[in-house]
Amino acid sequence: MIPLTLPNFTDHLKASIGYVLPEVTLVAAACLLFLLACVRGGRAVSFVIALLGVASAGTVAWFVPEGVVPRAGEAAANAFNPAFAPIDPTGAASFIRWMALVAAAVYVFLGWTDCKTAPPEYYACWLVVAAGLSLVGRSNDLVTLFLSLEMVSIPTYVLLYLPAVGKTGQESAMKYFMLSVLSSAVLLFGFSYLYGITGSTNLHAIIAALTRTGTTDGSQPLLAVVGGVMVLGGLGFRVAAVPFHFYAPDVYEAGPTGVVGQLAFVPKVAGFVALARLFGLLSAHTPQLGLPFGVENSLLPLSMWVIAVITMSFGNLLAIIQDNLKRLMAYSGIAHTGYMLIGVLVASATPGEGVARSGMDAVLFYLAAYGLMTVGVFAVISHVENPDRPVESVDDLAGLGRTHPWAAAAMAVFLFSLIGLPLTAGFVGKFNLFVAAFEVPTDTKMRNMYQILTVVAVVNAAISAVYYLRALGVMFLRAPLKPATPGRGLPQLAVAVVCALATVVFGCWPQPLLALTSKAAPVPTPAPIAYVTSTK
Amino acid sequence: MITLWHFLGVGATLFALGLVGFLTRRNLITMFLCAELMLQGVVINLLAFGRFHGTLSGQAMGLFVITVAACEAGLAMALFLMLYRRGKTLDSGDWQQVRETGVPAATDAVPLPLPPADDEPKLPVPGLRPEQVAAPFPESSRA
Amino acid sequence: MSLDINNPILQLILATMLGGLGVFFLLPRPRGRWVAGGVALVLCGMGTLAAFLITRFGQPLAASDAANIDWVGSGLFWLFAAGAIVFGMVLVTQRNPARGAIAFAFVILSTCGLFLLLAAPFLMAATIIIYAGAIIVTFLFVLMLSNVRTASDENDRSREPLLGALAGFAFLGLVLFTLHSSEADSTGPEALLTSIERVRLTEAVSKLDAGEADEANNLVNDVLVNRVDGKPTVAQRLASHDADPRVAAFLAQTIELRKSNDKVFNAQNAADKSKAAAALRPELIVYLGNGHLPARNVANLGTVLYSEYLLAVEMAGTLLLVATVGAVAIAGRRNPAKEVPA
Amino acid sequence: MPDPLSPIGLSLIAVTLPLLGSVLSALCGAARLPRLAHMPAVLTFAAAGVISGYVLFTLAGGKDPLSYKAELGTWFTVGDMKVPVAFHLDSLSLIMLSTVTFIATFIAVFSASYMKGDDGFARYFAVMGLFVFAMCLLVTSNNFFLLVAGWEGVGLCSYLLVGYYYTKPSAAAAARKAFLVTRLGDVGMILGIFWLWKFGGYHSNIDQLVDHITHQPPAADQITLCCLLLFCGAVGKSAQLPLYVWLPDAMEGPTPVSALIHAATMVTAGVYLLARTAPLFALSPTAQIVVTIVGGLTALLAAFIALAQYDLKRVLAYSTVSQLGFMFMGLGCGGAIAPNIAVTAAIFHLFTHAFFKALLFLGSGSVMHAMGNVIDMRKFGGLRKLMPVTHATFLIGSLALAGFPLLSGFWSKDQILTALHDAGTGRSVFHGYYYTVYLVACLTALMTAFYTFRAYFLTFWGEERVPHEAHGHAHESSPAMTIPLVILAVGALAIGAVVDPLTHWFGHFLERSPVLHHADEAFHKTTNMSVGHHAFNVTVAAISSVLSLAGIGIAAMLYRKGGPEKVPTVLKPVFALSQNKAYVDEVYGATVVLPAETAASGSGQFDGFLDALARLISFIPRFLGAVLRPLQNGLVQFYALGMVLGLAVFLTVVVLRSGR
Repeated sequence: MIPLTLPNFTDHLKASIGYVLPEVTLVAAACLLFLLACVRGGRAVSFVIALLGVASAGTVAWFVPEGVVPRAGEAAANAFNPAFAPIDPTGAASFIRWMALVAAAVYVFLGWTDCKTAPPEYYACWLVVAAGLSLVGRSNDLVTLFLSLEMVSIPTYVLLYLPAVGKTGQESAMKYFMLSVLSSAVLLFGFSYLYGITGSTNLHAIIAALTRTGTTDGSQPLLAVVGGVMVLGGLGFRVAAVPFHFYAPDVYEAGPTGVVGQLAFVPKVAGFVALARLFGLLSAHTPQLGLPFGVENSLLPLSMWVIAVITMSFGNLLAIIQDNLKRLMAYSGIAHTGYMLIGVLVASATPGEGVARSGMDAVLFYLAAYGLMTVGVFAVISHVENPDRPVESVDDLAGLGRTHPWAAAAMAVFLFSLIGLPLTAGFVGKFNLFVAAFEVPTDTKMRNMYQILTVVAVVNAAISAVYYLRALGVMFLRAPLKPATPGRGLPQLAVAVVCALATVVFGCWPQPLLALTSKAAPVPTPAPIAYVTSTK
Repeated sequence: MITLWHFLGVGATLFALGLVGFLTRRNLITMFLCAELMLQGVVINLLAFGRFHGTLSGQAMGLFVITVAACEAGLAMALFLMLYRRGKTLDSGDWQQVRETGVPAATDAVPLPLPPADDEPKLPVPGLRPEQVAAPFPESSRA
Repeated sequence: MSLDINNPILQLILATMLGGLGVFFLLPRPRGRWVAGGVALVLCGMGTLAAFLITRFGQPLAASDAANIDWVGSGLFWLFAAGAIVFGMVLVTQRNPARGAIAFAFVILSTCGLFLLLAAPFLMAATIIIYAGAIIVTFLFVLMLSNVRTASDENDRSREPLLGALAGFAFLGLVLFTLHSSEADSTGPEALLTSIERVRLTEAVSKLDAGEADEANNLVNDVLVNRVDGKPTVAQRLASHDADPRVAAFLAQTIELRKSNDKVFNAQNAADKSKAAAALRPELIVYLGNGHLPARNVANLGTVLYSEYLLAVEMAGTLLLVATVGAVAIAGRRNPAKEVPA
Repeated sequence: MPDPLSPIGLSLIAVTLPLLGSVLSALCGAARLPRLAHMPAVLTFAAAGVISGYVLFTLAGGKDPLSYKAELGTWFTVGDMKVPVAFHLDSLSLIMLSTVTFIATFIAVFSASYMKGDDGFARYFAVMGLFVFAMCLLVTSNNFFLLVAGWEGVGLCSYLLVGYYYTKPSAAAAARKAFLVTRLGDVGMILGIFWLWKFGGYHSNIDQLVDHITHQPPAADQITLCCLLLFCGAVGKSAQLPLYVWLPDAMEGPTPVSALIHAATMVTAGVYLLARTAPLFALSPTAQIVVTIVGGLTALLAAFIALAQYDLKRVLAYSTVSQLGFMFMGLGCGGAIAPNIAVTAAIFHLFTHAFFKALLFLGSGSVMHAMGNVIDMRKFGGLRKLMPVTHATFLIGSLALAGFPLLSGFWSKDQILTALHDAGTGRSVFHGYYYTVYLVACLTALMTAFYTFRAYFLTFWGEERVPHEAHGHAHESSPAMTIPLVILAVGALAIGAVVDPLTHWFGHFLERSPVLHHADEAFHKTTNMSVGHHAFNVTVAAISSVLSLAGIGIAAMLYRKGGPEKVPTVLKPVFALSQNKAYVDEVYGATVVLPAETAASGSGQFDGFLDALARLISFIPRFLGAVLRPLQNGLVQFYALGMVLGLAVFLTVVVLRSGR
C-alpha cells in the first residue's frame, strides 16, 4: 500500500508487539546465550539461562494480557483491524504458545546430553525454534508465517549438526537440510500464487478473497488450486506425510536423540497449524468466511484423503519390519501424521452443517498427546543409551524392565499410549479423531469417505499394536543383552517420568485438555458475518 | 503496460529448471545453486504479482525470500565444508550410509571415462633429485 | 484437437517435451551425452515456449494499441528472460561446477533485469549485492574444493536424468497449463488498475507536466469515475474489492480526494485551480502507485517494511543471527574426523 | 456420588477393592516382601466377593425391575458427546460381578500355593488384581468407554499373564498372539460402537443409547451391521470361529490363570457384551441367526478337535471354546424366542460353566503340580489313588461338563437346548437353521461327554504311572489347593439345581434387569411374536441325558483301562473287545470310532489351516512392508525425486480435474 498520509510507525508496532512479548523474551534469552558463547559458556550455565528464559517467557505470557481483540466486523474501516494485522492472537494462538513454551522447557531438559559440544549455541537455537513454533500459531500473514516456519527449521539444521560428530550424523543433517530447502522452495511457490491470486499477503484477506472468487460452479480458480497443492506439498514435508516423508526415517535414525525428539514433534505442530491457518481452518475470524479449499469447492480434501490413507498405511507397514528403534519411531510418527490428517479433513468439510466438531480440536489434542508420548520415548532412549550401550535396534531394549525399571515403566506407558489403549492420552486422542470423522454427515461431496477413512484408521491402529507390542515384549520379557549401565542424564529421566504421568493423567482425565483444545478450535458458526462495510 | 503471464511463465520455467537440477545433479553445491534458482523463480512470481496489483507486498515478500535464501546459503557453506572435510567428496550419492537394512547401496553401473591424456609438461617432484638429468656440477661445487 | 501449430495447448506440450528431452540429453553422464542435439532441442523448446507465450498472452509489454507497442521494453524482457533461462540451463547441465556457478551469476543478472522491468530497483540492487556476495563465496568454495581435473562422480554423472527431467518438466507443463487456463476464464487476479488505465493515467501525468491541467483532470475522471472501455470503473471495482480493508480504506480515501479535486477544477477559480493542479500530481502518483518508479520505490518499500512488515524484519534479523552464529558454530569445529576415531 | 451403603455404592467398593489389592501386591513386591504378595489379593478378592454376594442376597427377593445407576461426575466432553463415569448395576452385572469375584477368590487361594516360590510371585498377584478390577469394571460400566477400558484392560492382563513364563519363547509368542488376535476382533467392535453412536444420538451411556435406538430404530441392515460388528469383538474375546486360535495357545500361562481368565471370566466377556446389548440384537433376527450359527460351528469344531488332544489343558481349552459356542447358540435364539429366555439360558450356562470349568482347570493344575509340570496324558495315568481329592473333584467337574443329569451343567445346557429346540420349532423365518443348530448342539453334547471322560479316564484310571519329572512329589496337593477344589466342586454339583430348576430364582432374578425387558419389547415389536416363558421340556432333557450318558459310556468302554499302550491307536481296545463280540464291535468301530477319529483329525487339520491362515494374514503387512522398503534407499536425491513426483501426480490430478 502506498499510504496517502504516512502512518505513525508506532501504530503498527503497537498493533503487533503486544502479541509477541513472550516470543521476544525467548529470542532475547537466545541472544544472551549467543553472547555467552563468545566467552565459552559451560553446560550448566547455559542450561540455567535457557530455563530462565523459558520461565520468564512463560511469566510474560501468563501475566501480560493480550488485549481485547475486536471481533471481525466491529472495526471494518480501521486500517489496524486485528484481523488484518500480521499477528492474530485469536484462535489456537495461545494454545500453541503454551504448547511451545512447555515443549521449550521439556527440550531444555532433553538436550542435556546432546548439548555438550556447544551448549550456549545449542540452547539458543532451541529457544529460537520454540519462539518460531509459537509464532506459527499466531502468524496472520504469509510473510510472518513463512519466516516463523523458517525460524523452526533454520536453527534445526544447526541443532542437527552440532552434536552429531559421526559420519551418519552428518549425513542425516545434510539430508534434512537439502530436502528442507527443497520443500521451502515448493512452499514459497505456493505462497507466491496465493498472494498473486488475492493481491494480499494477509491470511485473512487471502481466505476472504478465495472464498469469494469462486467461478460459477463454485470451484476455485486454477492458480489458487495450484498454490494450495504446493502449500500442501511444502507443509507435508514438515508433518512427514507420504510422499514427503522420505527424510524422516534416515534423519531420526542417525540424528542426535534429543534433537530427533524435537524433530518428531515441533515441525509436525508447525506444519499442521500452518496448514490449518492457510486453509482457514483455525482462526477465530475465518470460519465465518467459509473454506477456500473445502470439500465443496476443491479437490484438495480428496487429495488429503488419499495422502492420509497412504500415510498411515505406509508408516505402519514399514514400522512392522523395522529393527532399529528410532527408525521405528519415525515410521510410527508417519502413521500418526496419517491419523492427524483425518482431523484436518474433518475441518475441511463444510462448517456448521451438522458438523459437531471443528476437527482441528481433535488434531490439537492429538498433537499434544503425540508430543507427550513421542518425546517421552526419545527421552527414555536418550536416558538409557550411552557410548557403551547404544540403543539402536529394538533388541537393545532387552531387559530394560530389570535394569532401568523407571525408564521401562515410562516407556511402557508411552507404548500403550501409542497403541491407543484406554486410559492413556493416545486413546482419547485417537477416539476424538475417529469420532469426529464419524460424525461428519454423509451428504457432502465426499459422501461416506470419512467413515471409510475411519475404518482404515482403526484397522491401521490395530496393525500398529504389533510393533509396539514387540518393543514392549523385548523390554520386559527378555534378558538384557549387555550388562546394565547406569542411566545417563537424570534430566531425561525426569522428562520421561513427567511425560508418562501426563500421558496417564490426560488419559484418565482428559477434560482440561479437551476444554482447551475446543476453545482453541471452536466449532465454526455457519452464518457468515459481513465484516466489511463497503465504503459509500 | 504489463502482462503478468509472461513473467509468471519465466518464473515457472526457472523454478522447474532448478527442480530438474536439484533432482539430477549430484554435486552438493550445484544442487544448492539449483535450489536458489527455484527461489529466483519464486521471487519473479512475487514481483510480477506485486507489479500487477500495484502493491509493494510482493516486493517486501521477495526481499524476505532473498534474506532467508542468504541464511540458508550461509549454513550450506558451513555444512558442505564440514561434509567435504569428512568425506573428501561433494557427491550427494556418497552419503547413503543411513538407509533401510537390506536395501543395497546404489552404485553406478557405467564406469567413468578415463581422464584425457595429459600433454602438459610435468614438473619434477620437489625435494627429489631428478633421475634422468645428470648433475651438471659435482656435489662439492654447491655452496 | 487438430494439429494446428497455433494451438497454445499443442505449443505448451511441445515446449515442455522439447525442453525436457533437451535437458535429458544435456545432463552430464559418462556415456550417451548428446550435446549438440540437446542444445538444439532446448533452443527449439525455448522458441516454442516463447511462441506459446505470444500466442496465448500477446506481446509482453503491449500497449493499448498496436502502434504503441513498447519495443524497447519487449526486447528487454525477451533478452532478460532468455538470458535467465539459458544460463539456468547452463547451470543445470554444465559439468564443471565452477562454470555452473558463473552461469548462476548470469542468471542473477538476468533476473535482476527482469526485476527492473517489474519496477523493483531496490530488489535488483539487493539481489545483486546479496547473491554476488554469496556467489563469490560459493565460487571460492567450488574452486577450493572441487578442483578436480579428472572425471568425478558428482560432476560427470546425473542421478536419474530421465525421471528427474520428467518430474521437473511435467511440473512446468502443469503450471503453464494453469496459466493458460487461468487467463482464459478471467478468474485470474483482479488488479486495482488495468494496464490500459495505467497508460491513460501516465498520459495524464505527461499532460499535467505539459501544463494542460484541465485535460489531465478530465483524463483522470475518465479513468476513475466515468468509464473505461465498458469495464467497471475503479469506484465500482472498489465496492467489490473488499477483501483487504486496508486496500478499501486507501481507495476510499483516493476517491474522496478525486471528488474534492474535481470539484475545485469545476469551480473555474484560477487560484484554486492552480492549487488543485498542484494536488493532482500527488493524487496521480497515488493512483499509479509506483508510477514514479524507480525514484519513489525505495522510499515506499522502506515505508512498507518498517510499518506493515516491521515484525517480519525483526524475525528475518533473528534468522540471520541464528544462521550466522550457527554457521560459525558448525564450521568452527576443529577437524571432526579427529573427534570420533571411527 | 452414590451412597456408599446403597447397593451400587457397595458394588463400586467391590469393584475398586481388587485394584487396591493389585497396588498392595505390587508394593509387597517392591518392598522385598514378595512372599506376602498373595495376601492383599486374596483378602481384597474375598472382600469383594463377600460384598457383591451380600448385595446379591439383599436384592434377591422382590419382583421390581432391578437397576441402579451412578455417575461419578463427567469424565470428559467431546463435541456433542458428554462422557460421564457411569456405572450400572442390574441383575446381569450383579450376577457377573459376584461370579467373577467369587471364583477369583478361590483361584487366588489356589494360586498362592500353586505359584509358591516363583520369581514373579508379586507380579503375578498384582496383575491378577488388575485383571479382576478390569473385569469388574467391564461388567459394571454403563458407558462404552469404561467398557472398552475394562475390555482392553482384561486383554492386557491376559497378555501379561499368558506371557508370565516369559523365558519360554512359546509363552511370549502365545501372549502376543492372544493380544493381537483379540484386537483384530476389537477393530470390529470399536467400529460397531462408532456406528451405534451415530444412530444412537451420541449418547455415551449404554442404556440411553439402547433406548434411543430401540425407539428410533435405523434401517434393518444398518442395525444388523452394527450388531455384527459388535459380535466381532465378542468373537475375538470369547474365542469363536475363526478367531479362537489364540485360546488353546494361551494355555502357556500358569494353570490358575487359565482357570480364571481363559475359562471362567474373561472369555465370557463377549457373552456379557451381547447380553448387555440384547435389545439391539432383538431388532435384528439376521444378526441373531449369525450368532447362533457361529456358536454352533465353533462348538462342533472345537469338540471335534478336543477328541484327539493329549494335552490335558488343551482338551479343557477346546472344551471352553466349545462351551462358549453353546452360550452363543443360546444367545442367538433371541431372534426366534423371547430374548429374555435366550439370554437367561446363556448367562445361566456362563454361570455354571464358570464353576465347573474353573474346577476342571484347577484340578488339572493340581495334577500338573504333582506331575512336575507334565501335562501330556500319555505320560501319566491311574492317579485316582494317588490324588483322591483331586480325582473326586475332577470327576464332579467332568460330570457337570458332560451334562450328567441333575448336575449344574445339565440344567444350563438343557436350557440352551430347549431354547434351540423351541426356536427350531417356532414361527421364526429361520426356524430351519435353528433346528439344524439344535441337532448340532445335541451332537456336540455327546462329544463333550465323550472327550471329557476320555481325559478323565486317561488321567485317573488304568494302572498308576507317574512321569519321572515328578521327582517323587507325586502326591495329593496341599489343603490350600484342595479346599478351593472342594468348594468349587460343591458349586459344580449343586449350584445349578439350586438356583434355577428348583427355585426358578435365577431366571426371575435376571428377568428383573431392564435390559431383558427392553429386549423383549424390541423383540415383540420387530417380530410381532409374543413373549413366552421358559418351560422345562421333558423330551429335550431326556435326549440330552441320554446323549450325555452315551458319551460317558463310550468313553468308559474305550478308555476305562487308561494306559498309554491303548491310547495311540484307538482301534486297539476295539480289537480287544471284539474277540468275543466281534461282529457288533466291528460295526461299532466302523460306524462310530473311525468317523469320529477321521472327523477329529480333519478338524485338527482345519485348526492347523486356520492357524496357517492367521500366520498368512500377519505375513501380509510384513510382505507389503518389505515391498515398500527399497523406497528408502538412503539417497537424498531419490528422496527429492519421490517428493516431486508425488507432488506432480497430485498436481496433475487436481489441475486436470479442476480445469474442466
